[in-house]
Order: sequence, then structure tokens, then C-alpha cells
Amino acid sequence: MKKLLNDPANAVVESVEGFVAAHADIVEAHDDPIFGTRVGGAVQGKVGLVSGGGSGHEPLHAGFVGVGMLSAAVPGAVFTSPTPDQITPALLAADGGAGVLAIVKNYTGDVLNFETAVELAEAEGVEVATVVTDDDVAVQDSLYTAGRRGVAGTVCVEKIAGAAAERGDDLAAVAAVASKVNANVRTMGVALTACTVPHVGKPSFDLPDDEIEIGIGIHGEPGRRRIPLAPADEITQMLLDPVADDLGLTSGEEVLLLVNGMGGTPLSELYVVYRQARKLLEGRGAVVVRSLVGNYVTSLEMQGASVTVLRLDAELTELWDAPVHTAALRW
Amino acid sequence: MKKLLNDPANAVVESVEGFVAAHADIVEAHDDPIFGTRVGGAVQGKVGLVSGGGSGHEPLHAGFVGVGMLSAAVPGAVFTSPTPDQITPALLAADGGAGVLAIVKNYTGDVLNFETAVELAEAEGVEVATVVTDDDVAVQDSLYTAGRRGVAGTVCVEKIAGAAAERGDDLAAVAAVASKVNANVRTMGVALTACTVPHVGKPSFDLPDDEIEIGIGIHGEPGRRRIPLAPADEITQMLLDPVADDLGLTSGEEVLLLVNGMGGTPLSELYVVYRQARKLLEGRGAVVVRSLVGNYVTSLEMQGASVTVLRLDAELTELWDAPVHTAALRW
Amino acid sequence: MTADVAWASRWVHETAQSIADHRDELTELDRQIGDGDHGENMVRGFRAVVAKLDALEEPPATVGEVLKLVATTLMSTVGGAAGPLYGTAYLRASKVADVTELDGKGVVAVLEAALEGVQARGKATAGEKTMVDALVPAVEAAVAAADSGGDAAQVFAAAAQAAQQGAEATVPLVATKGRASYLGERSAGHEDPGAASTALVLAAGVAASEAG
Amino acid sequence: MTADVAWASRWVHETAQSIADHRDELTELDRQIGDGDHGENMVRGFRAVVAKLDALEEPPATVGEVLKLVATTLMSTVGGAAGPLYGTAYLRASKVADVTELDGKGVVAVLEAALEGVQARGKATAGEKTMVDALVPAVEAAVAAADSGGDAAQVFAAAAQAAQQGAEATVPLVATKGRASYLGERSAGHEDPGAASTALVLAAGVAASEAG
Ligand SMILES: Nc1ncnc2c1ncn2[C@@H]1O[C@H](COP(=O)(O)OP(=O)(O)O)[C@@H](O)[C@H]1O
Ligand SMILES: Nc1ncnc2c1ncn2[C@@H]1O[C@H](COP(=O)(O)OP(=O)(O)O)[C@@H](O)[C@H]1O
Ligand SMILES: [Mg+2]
Ligand SMILES: [Mg+2]
Ligand SMILES: [Mg+2]
Ligand SMILES: [Mg+2]
Repeated sequence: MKKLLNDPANAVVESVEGFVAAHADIVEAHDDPIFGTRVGGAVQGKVGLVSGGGSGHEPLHAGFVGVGMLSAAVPGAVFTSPTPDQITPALLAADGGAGVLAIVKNYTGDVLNFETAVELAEAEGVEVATVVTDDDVAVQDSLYTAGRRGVAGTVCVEKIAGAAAERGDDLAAVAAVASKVNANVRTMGVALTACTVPHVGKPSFDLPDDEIEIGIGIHGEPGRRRIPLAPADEITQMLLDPVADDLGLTSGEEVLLLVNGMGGTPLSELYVVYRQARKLLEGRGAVVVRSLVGNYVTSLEMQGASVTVLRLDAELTELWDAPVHTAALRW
Repeated sequence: MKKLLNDPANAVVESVEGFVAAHADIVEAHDDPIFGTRVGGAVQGKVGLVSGGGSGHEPLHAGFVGVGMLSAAVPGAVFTSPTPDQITPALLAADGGAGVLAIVKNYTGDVLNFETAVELAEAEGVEVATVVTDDDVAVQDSLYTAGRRGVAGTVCVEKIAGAAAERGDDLAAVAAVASKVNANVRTMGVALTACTVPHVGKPSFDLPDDEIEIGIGIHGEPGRRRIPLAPADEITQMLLDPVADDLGLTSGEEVLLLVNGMGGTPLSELYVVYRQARKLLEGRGAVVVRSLVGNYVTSLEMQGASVTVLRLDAELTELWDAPVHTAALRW
Repeated sequence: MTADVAWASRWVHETAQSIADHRDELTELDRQIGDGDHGENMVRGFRAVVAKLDALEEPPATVGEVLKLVATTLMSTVGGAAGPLYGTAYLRASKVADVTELDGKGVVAVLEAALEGVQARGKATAGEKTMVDALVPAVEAAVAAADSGGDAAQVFAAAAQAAQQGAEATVPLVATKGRASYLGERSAGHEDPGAASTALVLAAGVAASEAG
Repeated sequence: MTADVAWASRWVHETAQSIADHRDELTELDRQIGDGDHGENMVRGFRAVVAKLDALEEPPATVGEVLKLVATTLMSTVGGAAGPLYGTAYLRASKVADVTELDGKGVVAVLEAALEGVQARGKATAGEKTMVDALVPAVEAAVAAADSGGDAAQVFAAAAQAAQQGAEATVPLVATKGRASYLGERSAGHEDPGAASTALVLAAGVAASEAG
């Protein structure tokens, strides 16, 4: 295992220390239990947004703390949901009197830990609504699974709900817009290589040099199926088609296209994927009116990418365009 | 070789197509010969900025085209300087009547091709000044080498010179500020893994699992020396010390600290490096007043990082803070 | 013998030791069909539990107090799916163990409460390839052993053995809960890490009886 | 024989073929001490040259016209260090070749001009581990061959052989120009890719004579 780390046991804490030092104008850290909040604390009268989850997906979530997006982020150990004793104080810190929206990616661990934390925060008198993101079309049926996973589409939920909170929507309205984004966003991902969790020290799965995993999550899990390496255009089609089909995109609809890197794939390749995904969308008559390309929801140093499509309407587009000032997303 | 590519021969063109489609609000592409310019063309009465070089360093340079930074960028083949017949039209397109600054990284190929292109552009009546960046302290003495390489510090030169052009400085003044940045910025890098040029198909060097290369450039070249893998804090010190020594940093000086990823290293590790680099700078009495952490000047999917320190003064800080609106840098 | 407070405390120590000894094994199981953190999660949790237990000014008065300390510590240090599930299991168990020692029936009650806790939180039934598949046979075996008059140690030993068999029996199953379910058919052929750790936890209770 | 326009044209074709045949070899040399693109750069350039030459409506009238076409095409398609260096070499050579055929002295003049061109642009002297180390002995051998009355083919053959030896002699050198110089001492022990391609270019001229 080759990483720029010291003792793997300190990886998350040291990384957060660096992050907070680099972005002291945006985020401040609380330690023991560890979580990060927007500098200046909760905004009185506005809904707070809290998200969190295992580490290893950077810049998610701490990179999205700031004006127009999250109020607080809670990092767990690598690929391990944080604990209620971290999440609850984050929920309390995010409350400016108008309640807090918890944005939770759909994994058993995240859901359960947030559940407990929300109960505890409510017991302290904070009103909390929860939206669980589950945009991963690789996981089809919650009868046979723990349900769809929350993956890169979570960024869209956080950005747009953050903008709704910023413009002063009440908790029910912010939660409704978050749910609306989640209902209209779909993602599918591919891994060219596995990733290595620091304390494990070896790759999350063994993949021959000429094979790739289609339908991966963001925790170094193997995907739904293993196929021979193929040209980018073909791989992109394997990702885009199920996404667009599941969304039921019809001709003329406006969409946001997000091509997300898994951490170890160069930007130049993400643009090759973007190019083809966009062509395929246009082939279906969809109109790509907003785009985002880069590493936003990663799996450590995994090579690979995911393709996310969000169906837009005037409201969502306006909220997407609203100013945001975080370490990883800013306009 | 595992990459999200189609025919390697089309990698650069397809990637640029995707880039321009995703950022059509910022950049427009010219093909045959291929280069990119700011949407809306040259700004009348303001100095234009042109940079370029081999591809494979994304987001450099096209990602830095936009208001407050570059007017045009010229991509060569992967790790190969572009040719004069690409560079000259970019220089002409960037001219708004106030002349053009060419920002060239110090490599024989880049310098020679820009030299010819500048001559040709001047023959067309455009005034051109050239600044050659050479911030890499791993290469010590131009008596024994082609001179220091231009690496991640180039981003600082492009950002700050771009801001000077934006505020209306004339060509001599923009060139002077670019030179001033270059004179005050130093970088050193490390590779944990090699990278694979698409048309080569195998790694740029062979590195055992327990060794790293210190003092690398940005073209997948091996570094100055090979050492055993070490903790991040030790590696960071091997990068930061020569940078700070060469800058001759004295106590109380204000600096910008840039920790740049080589493309395949996760953000979380870059922050671990940032943390230690900042500590070491503070240990020397320097004050880190500005920071940038991320993948800015990369070597395809190489794992590794570079540490850049820029000595700031009031003018440079103000220009750094000035608004910028590009695909990869925005505030 | 009965399972008293000292036993409960030994159980915690034995568990921490056993989990640490099997860290890489649990991690490897989770790497195969999950995300490779189960070993580390459990080690982190039980290390914290032992630290808390050892730092207590006064020894716990009841078995329930020991179990509650385990519950709250796991909840605040483990994270992931295992944290809340084990946390709730120990919490529910602690509520039926407000005694200075458990007899055979008491052990049954504790195990039943633990299973109920896991199922209340995780909604898994038997056969979904989770820790429930270790706990369900454990409870059944415990009931049978208690019904035939077994003491606490005997009941616990029966439960532990059944849990171990239950864990092994998860190998051919296709997961429909937890992270392994994302793999669909590809989850078959591997033992569930949570079931494996549950078997270790119960085996540690047996070791604690034997050491007592 | 003399080196006429048809020969020059054959030289271009032979060069393109030889470079394509040795693409991986050149790339591998550049991978060792550079950035691994020299083979691809040269192939891209000479493929374009051949395409341009074959597309000419009228055949070139002079050797210089052929060389100039090579020069401008390499400059606009190769990039990197090799593009401007080879481009300038051919451009300078074209200026002393405004004839329908070269004799032995003519070949010397062409090679001298090429060397001057490379040195004017690249500022390298002999021993710096660059293509200059192939060209310098090539010019020396050409001069000697011409002085002893060699015809164009003989002079060119002498130059090509010396270039090949010069390229091989770059192996022990420590580079002080070009990308390999960044490696310092680590550049020793590898042949310079530009010197190797220069030797191929000249050898292609010999093949062109023999085919003529
Ligand atoms: N819904 C559930 N009900 C019962 N047990 C579950 C459930 N989901 C997961 N588990 C158990 O949790 C174990 C995984 O724990 P761990 O790896 O620590 O958490 P995570 O899956 O969040 O990484 C699984 O092996 C399984 O036994
Ligand atoms: N200053 C120079 N003078 C002469 N030849 C040079 C000089 N710099 C580089 N070269 C030649 O160029 C070759 C490398 O060409 P190439 O790989 O195509 O370009 P780049 O180094 O830009 O990748 C070297 O092997 C060397 O022979
Ligand atoms: Mg986990
Ligand atoms: Mg090159
Ligand atoms: Mg796990
Ligand atoms: Mg090269």
C-alpha cells in the first residue's frame, strides 16, 4: 500500500486538520467528537443542513460545508458511518431556530446512526427532517437489497437543498426540495481499479488488468458484474443507458449531467466520458443545460467514474445556479 | 493499461471536445489547429494571456481560461509541447490591441515552439512578451541541465498575471508581475506511482511497491532520486525544506501554500501533506495566508503530490484574491 | 455456575481479545462482500469498551450495567451498520439483566432481547445473510438448553455453538440486507462478517465462564 | 550516383518507414530518460510529411523543395523538442539544396546546415547527450569522405555510419541538455532517443540510395 499517510489510525483526523487549516475562512472543526461546521455558526432563522458518512469520499461532505450548501458535516472512519455522538452535536450546532435537514446516504450504517442521532437531537428540542438519498441505479430492487445506495447524486441534493435553505425556505420546504432532487437524480458507476482502505492495507477487490467492475458503489465494493475492459464510449453507454431509462427521460427534457471521478482517474478521462454521455443524452432528445465534471464523491484512489443525470425544472435550475461558497464547489 | 479512453490517438481531441461542451459558457474551441479561447474573444484594450504545453496536466491549461486568468490555451499531444501553427493563432486571437503575454513552462520543447510562434505572431503585428516559468527546485543548476522546470507554480503565475491584465495593466506591467511571481515561487514533487501515456501503453517508469521518486517533474519522468516509502510527514519535509530554503524564507514572511495532486492521489492525502507543510512553514516563522489544495498541474493518473510556496506581498495577495472565473479555479 | 457481574466483565475482556485476534479475518470477510472495515470497526469499539470498563471508579453492580456500558460505547465508537446493531442488542439485553447474576433462563432472556434489538433496528429476518443468522439459532439453542435445565454456562455454551454453526451456514446464502446485498448473487460463497463476529462474541462468553 | 530529387523523395519515404518500424524502440529510449513520446512524435511527423509529399500536384523541382516540405511539416506536427529541432535542421538544409541533385560536397553542405540549425535552436554542443552527438560525427565523416572524392551516396553512407556510432556513444554520457538532463547522473547508461532517431534518418538516406 502506497499512500501519503502517517499512521493509518490517524488518517482521518490528520486530513481533517489539514482541511480545516486550509479552509479556515469557510469551515471550523470541533473535535472529540469530530465534526465540522460553517464558520460563524448556524444562521438564525434559516434551516440548517447536516450531512455525513464514512470518510474516503472527499470532498464529500466537508468540502460542501459553506454558504449555500451544508451547515455541518460529520466524517466517520474510512467507509464507516459516523456515530450518533458525533452527529447529534452537529445537528444541534446547525440549528438556527428553523430546524435542521439531515441528508443521509442510503446505507444501513448511515441510516441507523443518523436515526439515533436525530432522536437524540429531537429530545434536545431541535426539529429535524431527514432525506435519504438513493440515486444508484446499479442496485435495483429493495426487496432483494438494502435498497438503492446514495452516491454522487447526493451532491445535487446538498447543493440544491442548501440553496433553498439559503433563500429562506422553511424546513418542510427544504426537505421537499431535497426529496424532489433525490426523486429526479440517478447515477451509475464503474471501477477500473479497486481502492485500498488504509487500515486494511490491500485492495478492496482483486481485478485483473483487463477487467472492470460495472455498477460499483462508493466504498470499494465490487460492482454488479465484471466485464472485459472496453472503450470509454461503450463503458459510458453502460452507465448512461440505465440512468436515463430509470429516470424515464423524455425528449425535450432539461437535465444536469454530472461526470464524477472516483478519485484516481484524471480529469482528461472524465471529459471523454462526459463527451459521450452528453451525446447519448442528446440522442435521446434531452437537453444538457448544466454540467459538473470532477472528483466530488470519491472512493479513495479508485480509478473509475460515475455518470449522474438530474432532471431539472425552472426551480431546480435556479437553485443550482444560486451562489455557493464551499471548499469544493463555488460560484 | 486501464483508462477511460477510446483510441489513444484521439484522446486529446475527445477530451477537449468534452471539456468545451461542459464549459461552453467559459471556453470555446478552435480546431485544426486546436486551441481554446475565452468565450467572447479578446477583450479590447486589455493584455491577453496565452499558455499551453503538452496535454496530460489537466486542468492546466484549458481549465484556467476565463475572466481573470488566461485568454487562450494551447494543448499539445500528451506530454508534448504544441506546435507553432497552433500557438500563433492563439496568440493572435488573444490580442485585444494591448499585446499578449505568453506564459511558457521551461522545457526545451515548449520554449522552442513558443519562440517560433511568437516570432510569427510578431510578424503579424502583435506585441508579445514571454515569461518562462521555472519553479522546480528539484532541478538545481542550469549549467548542468536544461534549467529548472516549470511545474505547479505556473498556476500562481497564470492567476496573478491574469488578474493584473484584468485590472488593466499594460503588457510590460503584466509581464513584470508574472516574472515577479515566478521569481518568488518554488515547487518540489514526489511520485508514489508512475503514469501511463496512452499511446505508450506502459508506465513511465518501474517503481517497486515500497519505493518512491523524489524530485519528479510533471511528465512521468523519474525523479532525482529513489527512496524507500516513508510516512507523509517525512516526505512532506523532503519537499518543503528545499522549497523554503531555496526561497530563502525569513521569519514573518507571508506565503501562499499550494499542495498539488499529481492526478491519482485522493484529496484526503493532499490535506495530510498540507497539514505538515503548513506546520513546517510555521516552524520557520512564515505565515500561511493563502492556500490551495487539489489537482491543478497533474501527470495523468500518477499518484503523488507537489508542494509549492509563493512569497506574497500586498500586491500579489490582492491579485490572487481578485475574481477569477475559469473551469478549474473560480472565486 | 451462574453468570455474575465478574463473568460479564470477563466476557467483555474475552470479547475484546478475541475480536482483536480475529481482526484481519473479519476484515477479509468484509472485504469479500462488503467494504472491508468490519474488523477495524469491532476492534475500535471493544478497545473503547475495555478502556471504559477498566476506568470505572466503582465496579458495576449488575450484569445489566456492564451490558449498558458496552451498548453506549459501541454506539459511540463503532459507526457503520455494526455499531447501532450491536449497540441496540446490548442495550436491549442490558434492560433484562438488571440482576447481579444470570441463571440459564436469564441468559435466554438476554439473548432474546439482543436478537429483538438487532431485528428492531435492522429489519432483517433469518436467511438474509446477517448477524441475525447467528443470533436466531443461538436463541433457539439457548431456549432448548434452558428448557432441559441447563445452567447459565451450559445455556451460553449451547448458544455459542449454534451461533458458530449459524455463521458458517451463511456461506451459501445470497444477501438481501446490508452492504453484501448490493452484490446480489455474487454475495453467495462467503461467510457474513457480522455473523462471524457474533459467533466470536458468544464464544468469548463461554471462555469467560471457563475462566471463572 | 548522385542524390537527386527522386532520391530525396525516396529518403523521406524510407525515413517514415524506418521511424514507424522503430517507433517502440524510440519510445522506450525516451521512456527511460525522457517522457516516452519521441517515437510517437516522430511517427506523427513523418506520417504527415509523406501524406503531404504524396499529395503534391507537381513533383518538387529541387532537393531543397523536398527538404523544406519536411521542415515545415515537422514543425507543425511534431511539437516537443524534436519538432523545432528537426524542423530547423531540415529548413537550414533546404536552403543549401536549391539544386536538382546533390553531389558529395552537396551532401556535406546539407548535413553541416542541419547541424548548424540544431545548434542554433538547441544550443547544445557535442557530449551533451542529444541528437548533436549523432550529427557531429556524421558531418565529420561526410567531410572526410567528400575530401577523398566520395560521391553523394558514399558521403551519405559514411555520415550514416558515423551517426549510428555517435548515437551508440551517447549511452555512457550524462545529459546536460533536454529532458534527460533532469535525471542528472541517472541519465547515464541509456542511449539518447534523439540521437537514435537521427541515426535512423541518415540510414534511411542510404537505403534510398541503394533503392535508386
Ligand atoms: N439490516 C441488518 N440487520 C442485521 N445485520 C445487519 C444488517 N445490515 C448489516 N448487518 C450486519 O452488519 C455487518 C457489517 O458490519 P460493518 O462492516 O461493521 O458495517 P458496514 O456494512 O456499515 O461497513 C454485516 O456483515 C451484517 O452482519
Ligand atoms: N537542446 C537540445 N539540443 C539538441 N537536441 C536536443 C535538445 N533538447 C532535446 N534534444 C533532443 O530531443 C530529443 C527528445 O525529443 P522528444 O522526446 O521528441 O521531445 P521532448 O523532450 O520535448 O519530449 C532528445 O533525445 C534529444 O536528442
Ligand atoms: Mg463500512
Ligand atoms: Mg515530450
Ligand atoms: Mg463493513
Ligand atoms: Mg520526449
